[in-house]
Amino acid sequence: MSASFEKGYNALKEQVDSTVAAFFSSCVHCGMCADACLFYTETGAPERTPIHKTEPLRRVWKQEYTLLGRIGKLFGIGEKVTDEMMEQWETLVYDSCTLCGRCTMICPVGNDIAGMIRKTREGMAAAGHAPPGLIGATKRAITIGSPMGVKLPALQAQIAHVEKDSGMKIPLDVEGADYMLLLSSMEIMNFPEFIDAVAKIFKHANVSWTISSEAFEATNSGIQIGASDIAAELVQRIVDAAAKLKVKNVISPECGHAYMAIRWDGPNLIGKSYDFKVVHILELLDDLRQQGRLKINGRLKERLTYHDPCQIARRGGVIDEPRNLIGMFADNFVEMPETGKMNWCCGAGGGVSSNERADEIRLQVFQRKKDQLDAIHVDGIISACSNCRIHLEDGLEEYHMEIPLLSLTETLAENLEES
Amino acid sequence: MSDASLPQFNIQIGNDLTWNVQPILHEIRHALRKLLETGESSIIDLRSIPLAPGEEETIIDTLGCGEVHAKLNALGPSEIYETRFTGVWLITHFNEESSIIGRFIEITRFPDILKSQHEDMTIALDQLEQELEHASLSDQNETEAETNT
Amino acid sequence: MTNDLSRKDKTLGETLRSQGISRRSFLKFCAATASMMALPPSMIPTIANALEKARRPSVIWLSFQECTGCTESLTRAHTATVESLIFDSISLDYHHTLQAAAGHAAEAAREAAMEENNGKYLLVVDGSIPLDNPGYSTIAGISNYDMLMDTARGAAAIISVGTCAAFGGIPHAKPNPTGAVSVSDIIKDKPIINVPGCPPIPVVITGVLTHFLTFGTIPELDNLGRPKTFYGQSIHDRCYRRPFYDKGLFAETFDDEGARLGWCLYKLGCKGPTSYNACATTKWNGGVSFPIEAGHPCLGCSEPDFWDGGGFYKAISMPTENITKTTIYAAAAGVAVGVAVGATGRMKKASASKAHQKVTIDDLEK
Amino acid sequence: MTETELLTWVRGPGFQIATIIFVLGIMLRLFEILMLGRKANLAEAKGSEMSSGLRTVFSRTIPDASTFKRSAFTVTAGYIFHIGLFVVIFLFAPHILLFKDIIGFGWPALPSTVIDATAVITIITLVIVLVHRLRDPVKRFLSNFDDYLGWFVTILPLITGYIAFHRIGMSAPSLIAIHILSVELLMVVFPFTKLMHMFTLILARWYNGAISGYRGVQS
Repeated sequence: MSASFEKGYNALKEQVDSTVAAFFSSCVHCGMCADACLFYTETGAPERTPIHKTEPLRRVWKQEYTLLGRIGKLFGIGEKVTDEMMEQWETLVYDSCTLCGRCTMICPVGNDIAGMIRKTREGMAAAGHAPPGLIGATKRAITIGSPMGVKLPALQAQIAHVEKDSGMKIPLDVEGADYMLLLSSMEIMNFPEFIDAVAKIFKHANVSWTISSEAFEATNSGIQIGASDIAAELVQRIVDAAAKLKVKNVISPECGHAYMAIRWDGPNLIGKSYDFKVVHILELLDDLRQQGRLKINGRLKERLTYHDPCQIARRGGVIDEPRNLIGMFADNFVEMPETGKMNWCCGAGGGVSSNERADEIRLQVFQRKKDQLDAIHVDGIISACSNCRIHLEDGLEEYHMEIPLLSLTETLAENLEES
Repeated sequence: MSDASLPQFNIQIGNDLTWNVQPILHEIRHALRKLLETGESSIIDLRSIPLAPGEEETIIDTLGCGEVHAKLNALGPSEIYETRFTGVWLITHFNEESSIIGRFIEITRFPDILKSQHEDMTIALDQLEQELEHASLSDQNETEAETNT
Repeated sequence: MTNDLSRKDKTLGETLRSQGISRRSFLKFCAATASMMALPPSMIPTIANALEKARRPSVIWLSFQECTGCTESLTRAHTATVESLIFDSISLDYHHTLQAAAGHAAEAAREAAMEENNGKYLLVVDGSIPLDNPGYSTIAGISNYDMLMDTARGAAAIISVGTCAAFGGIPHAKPNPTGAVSVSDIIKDKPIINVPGCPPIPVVITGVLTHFLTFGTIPELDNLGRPKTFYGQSIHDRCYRRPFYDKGLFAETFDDEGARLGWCLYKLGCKGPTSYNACATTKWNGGVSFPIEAGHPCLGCSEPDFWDGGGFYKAISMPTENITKTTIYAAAAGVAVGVAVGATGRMKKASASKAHQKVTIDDLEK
Repeated sequence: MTETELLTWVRGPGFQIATIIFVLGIMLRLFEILMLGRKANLAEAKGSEMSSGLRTVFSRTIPDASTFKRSAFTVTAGYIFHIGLFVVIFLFAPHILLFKDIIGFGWPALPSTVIDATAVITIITLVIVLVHRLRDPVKRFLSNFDDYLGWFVTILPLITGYIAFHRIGMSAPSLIAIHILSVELLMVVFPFTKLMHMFTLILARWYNGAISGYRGVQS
């Protein structure tokens, strides 16, 4: 078996529903989504206008699901989707879109353009027009268990390291724990401090938790590439592990699309509601704050801002929680000019960071973030997504800016009262 | 049928509907200035302009009455008078049944129709001469008769 | 309307003078005539000059499928003095309602006038001509069609008086049982002046006659063959109630406050905006009033097929048929077709799901 | 065909045909969309779909400050011609009569001089909008036949209406007939072009609001 145009076309046919039909019927080509997309504003290339990226899906809708289009198709009239056309769209759909959803937020007729691009990727992936980088990551996620190739021994080594440094016990495969923590490969490989921070906070707040050795990976390449079958398999691993450990809650870590995958897409991918709850680490922390279970020791004087990861804030619904938490320890917090649900993407989400081909453009469009940061002059940027964090660091370096990047969870842990 | 049983209609007149009164008055003003400056006369046919009920009266009331008032009797009566604005004349022609057959505002030193007409004067002269001839003849006859007695 | 040859050779000026009419009276007559013909007062000297020299033309008046309303209108022309002068200055040689002669004598008069003035007489027609069956309307056993064709042949020009002669009028209204047509439908080789109206304003009829008499030419006509001097502007444009239209003040019924206050009658079906006639300025009954001034919407009687315009009391912007029903049925049909088409779309989607082959990591590349 | 016959035709059978295609087409398109349905969301909701959807239907009319700044022309011109169209179509006395005839009730009209001025502003704005569409790189790139057809059939009734109102060039019955005919063209084309956004944007905005609202974000 292999990818084929027919499979891709069929996938696009599957993706059309009443929302897609309503969206395409409503688009008046006003071009406002271009102004909301950093891939357009920073490059000025009209073909990067968000709605244009959905063209393969639009053509399928028009030719298969509208009376006029169907009649036209009978007579061979109308724009067809071809394999060549899909190939042409590959860089638009994958390299020039982070699925950040800012276009969705401003479209005057209310089109969920990001959602439509996500659906378009289903067809692209099935037709074999996904970027090689993403295909590789997806293969690793399935075969190895992590898109970055992190295996259990690597995690065990990091845990041992943390345990040795902090003297705390990291609970692995503890049955009946309240919370099961997921981690992103990046946290395991680049930011093991995160594990330390979580352990410290949970100890401080007396939270019963564990990590599963069978499903610790939170990221989901299937979501990014647009292969629901693969995404479902990755979600199922977590669902199975949660069932095995009989946990009540699963924690999505500081990663944007992981939250989207496990919290919002997961049940729909596996076609079944969960027996457990999914919370983002920030939601849980804010919950603990509300319960008075977090005691802060001292406050930070630095001028700090918060970068909203798109999938957590705009697409995920976690907007107030990080601000509540930052308010606990920061004296001098400033918002970026456009923030919360209107924040600008860092430029590397939605699989763009796994796609080496897009390295140049993701750094080019970072200009958008730079402009936002230039407007507020901060001493530190807090975020809650390790992918954002890595790319922000890359971008700052590229543009010769020196602003430290902080993880919200880690910063909070550092400022906890010693117990 | 008594008046009370009829629906009461209150057709609006006066300022609310005078969409042609002011323009006509201004037209008269311009015509009067032209008369003063170039000596050229103008005529406005009031019946060629759409007027609401009462508008014609408003115009006539505004113009008022001046010093000269003349009556003509030619194919029915005609009323010609100078308004209180010297040089602006109102000419109303009636037919023999006393209905108006034409109404004009003439801006002129003296309306043409009042002037004695050449053709009429020719006839008048003829007639006068004839009558005088006739009179002198009869005078002669009378004298002769007197002489004869 | 005597027909003595001695008068026929005189000019109008000579005729008037011989009747002892003064020059001043003549000037007054010319002023009234100019006003009647809706010509600017500056034209009075020209009219005087032309009328002075005008000779009496012979006029033949044919009445076909008509109600005599046009003749009634004409004989009630208010400017009695002027009319009598005009009629004194034409030679109405045939008009079966007005002439004293009847039967064979009348037809003989017509034939004599045609022969004597061949190529010069003026033909006036009121009423439409039935083409279905000539028997629908005949005069002295002659079908309207034959009489018209015969009389038109030697005419200098034809004046179609009334909407029936000009556009077919009420006999032409649906379903047009007699196959009625207008004069211009069957006569193509003569100048035709249409003077529509049901009836036309009397001074408009005399105005057109006077124009012909005065200038010996046909007045400037619009695309429907109507003299522009009288039919050049719509009732709406010259209506004294127009300011109410512009302000959006309308009578909604015939006895509401708006009707009492004399507001615009558009909503009551007034056809003023699409009707061209002189009613709003010339008015009727000696300039006393006209339908809108009397509180009734214009019917548009000077326009072709005004009977079939979808109802006298339906505003121009309203559809002529019941659209509510159409809308409901179309909506119901739309829902049905939409559901049907949507259902096939749904089936297509379901079969696409069925045809779905699971995408594994081996299926990401070709 | 005389001009009165033409006027009677466009007011009668012509309007019937146009109404049938217009209403049938709109219902067809709406149900064609709705029948496709969408899957129930199995994830645990964080907010209400309904209230967020309804709010977005209205709130999307007003852009946020930064979006307005970025797309100032599109938004401003869009506002002007949409409001202009609304005023001209729905607040002109003769038009209200048409609606009253169909739905049984009317509403107060604006003075025709106001309508006249609004029509002029709307026509000018639509012309500027077209020029902008032809010159702006994004709009020019995105635009297809549908966009230009939609523009054309929208401005046409405005122009013919303006000409009919002022009786320029032809007699009133012809001008009014042409105006009504141009509206009928608009009605016939409406359901099968972008113009459908007038109705589908309610669905689209609701879906948008619902998708976001379910996740606890007010879009």
